[in-house]
Amino acid sequence: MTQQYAKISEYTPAEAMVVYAARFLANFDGKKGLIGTGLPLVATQLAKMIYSPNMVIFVETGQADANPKELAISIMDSRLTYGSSWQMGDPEGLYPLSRNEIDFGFIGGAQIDKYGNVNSTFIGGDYNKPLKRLAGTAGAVDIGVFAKTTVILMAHQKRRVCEFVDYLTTPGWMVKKWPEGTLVRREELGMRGGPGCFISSMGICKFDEGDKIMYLDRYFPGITPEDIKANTGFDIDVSRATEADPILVDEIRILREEIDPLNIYKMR
Amino acid sequence: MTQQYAKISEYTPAEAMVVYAARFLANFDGKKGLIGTGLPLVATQLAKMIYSPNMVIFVETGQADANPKELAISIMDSRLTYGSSWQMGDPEGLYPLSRNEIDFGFIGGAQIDKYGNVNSTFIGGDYNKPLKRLAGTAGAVDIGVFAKTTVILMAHQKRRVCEFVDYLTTPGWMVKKWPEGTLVRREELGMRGGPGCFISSMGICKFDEGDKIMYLDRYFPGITPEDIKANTGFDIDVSRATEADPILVDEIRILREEIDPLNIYKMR
Amino acid sequence: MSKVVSLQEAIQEVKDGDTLLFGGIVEDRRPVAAAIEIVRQRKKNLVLLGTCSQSGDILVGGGCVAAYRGCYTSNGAFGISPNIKRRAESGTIIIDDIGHLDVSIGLLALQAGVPFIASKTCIGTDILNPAYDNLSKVAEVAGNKEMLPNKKYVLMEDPFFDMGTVQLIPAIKLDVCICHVQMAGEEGTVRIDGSLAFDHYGALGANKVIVTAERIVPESYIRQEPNRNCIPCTSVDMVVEVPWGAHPGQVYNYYDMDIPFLQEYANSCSSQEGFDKWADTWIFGCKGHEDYLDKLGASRLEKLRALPPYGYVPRRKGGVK
Amino acid sequence: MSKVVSLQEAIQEVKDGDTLLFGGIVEDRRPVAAAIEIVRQRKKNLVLLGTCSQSGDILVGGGCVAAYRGCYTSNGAFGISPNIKRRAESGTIIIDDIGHLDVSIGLLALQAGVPFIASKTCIGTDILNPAYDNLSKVAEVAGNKEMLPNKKYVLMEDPFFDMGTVQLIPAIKLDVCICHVQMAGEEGTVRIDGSLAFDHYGALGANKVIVTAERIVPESYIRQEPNRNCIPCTSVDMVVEVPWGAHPGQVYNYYDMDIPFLQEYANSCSSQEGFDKWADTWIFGCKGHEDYLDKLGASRLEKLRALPPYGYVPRRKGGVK
Repeated sequence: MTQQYAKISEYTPAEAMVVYAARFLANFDGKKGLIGTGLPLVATQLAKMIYSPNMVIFVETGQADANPKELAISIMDSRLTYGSSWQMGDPEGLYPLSRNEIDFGFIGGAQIDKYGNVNSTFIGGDYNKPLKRLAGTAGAVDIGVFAKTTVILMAHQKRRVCEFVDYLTTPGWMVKKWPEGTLVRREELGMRGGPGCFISSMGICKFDEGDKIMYLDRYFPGITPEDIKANTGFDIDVSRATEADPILVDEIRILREEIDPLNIYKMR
Repeated sequence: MTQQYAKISEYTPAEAMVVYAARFLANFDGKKGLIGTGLPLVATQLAKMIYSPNMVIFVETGQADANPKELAISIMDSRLTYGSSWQMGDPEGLYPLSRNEIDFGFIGGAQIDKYGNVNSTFIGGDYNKPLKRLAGTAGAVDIGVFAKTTVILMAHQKRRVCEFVDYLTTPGWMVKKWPEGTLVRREELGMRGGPGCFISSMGICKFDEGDKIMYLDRYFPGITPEDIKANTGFDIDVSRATEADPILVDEIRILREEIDPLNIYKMR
Repeated sequence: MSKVVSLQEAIQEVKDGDTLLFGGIVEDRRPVAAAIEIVRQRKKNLVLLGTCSQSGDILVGGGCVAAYRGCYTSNGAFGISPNIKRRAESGTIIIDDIGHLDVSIGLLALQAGVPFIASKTCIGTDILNPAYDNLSKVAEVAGNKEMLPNKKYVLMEDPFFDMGTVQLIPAIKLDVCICHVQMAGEEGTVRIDGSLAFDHYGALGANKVIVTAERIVPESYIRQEPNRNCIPCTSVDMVVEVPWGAHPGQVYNYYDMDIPFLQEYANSCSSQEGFDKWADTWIFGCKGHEDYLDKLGASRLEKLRALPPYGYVPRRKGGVK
Repeated sequence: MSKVVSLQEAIQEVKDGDTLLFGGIVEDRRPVAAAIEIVRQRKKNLVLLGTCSQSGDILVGGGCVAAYRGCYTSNGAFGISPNIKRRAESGTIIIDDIGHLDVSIGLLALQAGVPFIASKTCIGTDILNPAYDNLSKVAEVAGNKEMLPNKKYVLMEDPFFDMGTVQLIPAIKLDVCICHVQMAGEEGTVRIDGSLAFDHYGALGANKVIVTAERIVPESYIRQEPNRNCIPCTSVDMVVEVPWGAHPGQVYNYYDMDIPFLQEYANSCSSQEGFDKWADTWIFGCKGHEDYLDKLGASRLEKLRALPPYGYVPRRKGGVK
């Protein structure tokens, strides 16, 4: 790869999000990740190719150390089987989480709140008659409970990055203690892990060590902290933010030509 | 097979026990049985050959519908794998029991009491310093708990067929309710099944419909009910007993020539 | 003993109100032909377990499903499953969301013959929210009430390893499990390639198991390697040969997805009229599965055939474009 | 990344006081060569889990085992495992009996990462007798106390299906799992033929996993059929090539039992002196496994080689007589 930077007009926000996510995964080279469906599959495929070749990929439909030669279309795509060490089913794909073996989980979602709780179940209206019904938990609840850290990928929009999720699918730092539903810190329920990083279409957010509230860590080239404030549903702290290193021409080229040549994931 | 009878001197008590057991298994043609280690394997092999060809054999090391071409030496013998429908491990071999799929379990043991409880753990002395340490539960406890009926095979000796077992490994009709250890009928603990038949080296015992106490149903040719009373550790009811049909020359021939030509099970 | 029957005969054994699990997941190894036959036979009030993606969504569109308990209502890259989405948003289907490990552990309990298993699976989340607990509504519509537990979950302190509060997860019981697989012996022994999804749990514990297979082979052949088999014949009640039985989804080593068909389904079914029109063409407009295949056409199917050793159609070697 | 090491190196990772599960069962696919190396390295105070048959009994005879928790102390047709029998009858080993489903379910909990599972497994039996509960004694000798649960079991009423009193069975945790298998890739992917025993559960949950294999093959080769593999490389720490590593037991598709050797072991080991003499010949009298094989002799081993397609030596075609 050459170090030539791409112009902002040469890629889409979705592509930026995926490229920065792939870069972030360099932190997990040699580590074990459980990868959720959607854009996380794309970013992982890109990362494995250029930034973290020794990342060990688990998928919730039961592949261990998956090495897909080409991008999977979904979470049970045949492409995930060929070249893997072991192919069982969904339960065996998830047990590495409950056995506390998974270093990082990587998920998408429809809504994230300032505590890093993620919603992929429904938005608006009532549970029994939602405005917008979503995919449901899939492995997102399990990743959020058991992975040592969780990376979240989602478009940055005001209604998506909010004060508190409409439905708490994936537990973040402040969760609900039942039967009352009292908000408590996750440690209080004996849960380890927690969200480490939220990579959006505008920047990278992390969570304060103390109060566990989301803050802006990096904003992407062409985006200002003010843009992000305007597109966030709560008063996000942007005081610690710096600009992210620009995207490389080669990153976009590989993403378009090698990873998703058919634009299956509609990133462009 | 011809209907020619064998003389009593032409077979051993162990062979008689196995032949009568094989005949009894004719009741389970087309049914699902979980077969324990030792002589039950031998009787099952004989039964499958002549009396119940459609018996479906499960083994606790994970074979479904096993069709061994020759007698297995133990419960995980390679001979059980070849020709079976499915080969997994011990857990999968036992789950058909806990799923309540098994029509009959077939076990040996070292001691049986008048309620059909079986001991295969230790005899005499103390649990922590027994006179005689045995094999432990293997699947015998699981068969006794979950099979719809249990068939037990054991040499008939006074110390083996007793008032109450030294250690209750396989639950019969009167079992222990914990934490106190009170003797209760098995139904009281929500357990189905129970011992159906005890085939010994001298005769066949069943359990009274009412009080669930063992009584003599058949005595083998050459054995009298009095012999059996003398070799039983409690006052067994022999009033309902009749003599069993004699053993056939062909049964012994097949057992010796086809089933265990090398006398691995030391039946002769 | 041969268990081979026709698809029509097999599906006649599915009763109104049954709790039902389909094998496979998303658009992989889904028993789509079986789902289409269920709609064709106009079954009612089914309780769908596990996930609602390709095959399940057809049932929902066809009006066969009264309730759904599971963890995933999406057709993957092709969007939220359109029929259940529409029914959910109009409040005309009962949904009881549980987690993916919940489904796994519930079916594990079924397979192992145990009543419940403890885990921290959904601690802290709205899965445990009593306000969203629709289990009793699901039980109301189920034909066989014994299939559903008395409670959705119970919280207790772990007495063994000081793990704090854990959730007791009850077994997921099934009247019927329908799996589509690569190969079955005529007595019912099943061999699966690729992800087993939940098939190897569900089929072992369901009261009735229907297997549709790309190929039915002599039982003696499939028994040459018992270690390679995934469901024992002793757990299977009926076997049906249904080539391309998961179309438009994929079947590892046999064929890849029919992407235009999946996209057309996603686009058509955002309205009930759209689904009904789709159904007129692909369900009621076909006498049976052979008709469906002829309508698709042999040349279209040939392009989907998987390439060894990959088990799918590599993008750079023709096929889906 | 290659995980291939020597047998000596691998066994050095077993620590005194470890809780240990051997793969295989009775005399089939037991890691006997590994057990012999453990005795040779004079490990102490091990806690043996699961069963104590061929490989476990050698450890007991060699003085390596302080406690045993499991369901089977027999060498099958060759009689009660002689060393543990003698130690039990002299009160010099701690035994905590549990059931076969208890072991299965305890290891299932380990594999699934859950703390406990409910079942009626041992209801009514002396397995639940508090007077025979030796769990705390086992925990006393274990090096890593966290491997053992606080209690042997808990009784409670089933809240979900009205099954009455059920027994909560805690996970069986393992410091080490040692499996002997037919084939492993150099990165640790394992393929097993014949019964998986508990290997596929134990190896997935143990803190340290050592695999001895008849053959180590290129990882790329064993990955050509992921559905045929039984333990993923991600769960394996060390791989050792040990041909005939389960002798005198059998390995499906590789070799059958060495019956005279098994009978000789059974006869020799009724006394400690007898075991010590046996150990002088077969453990301390050999520098390592290759020496052991040479002492057995190639022609003896050749007679044990399994015949395709059966996977064993049929009695009527030569071999064991």
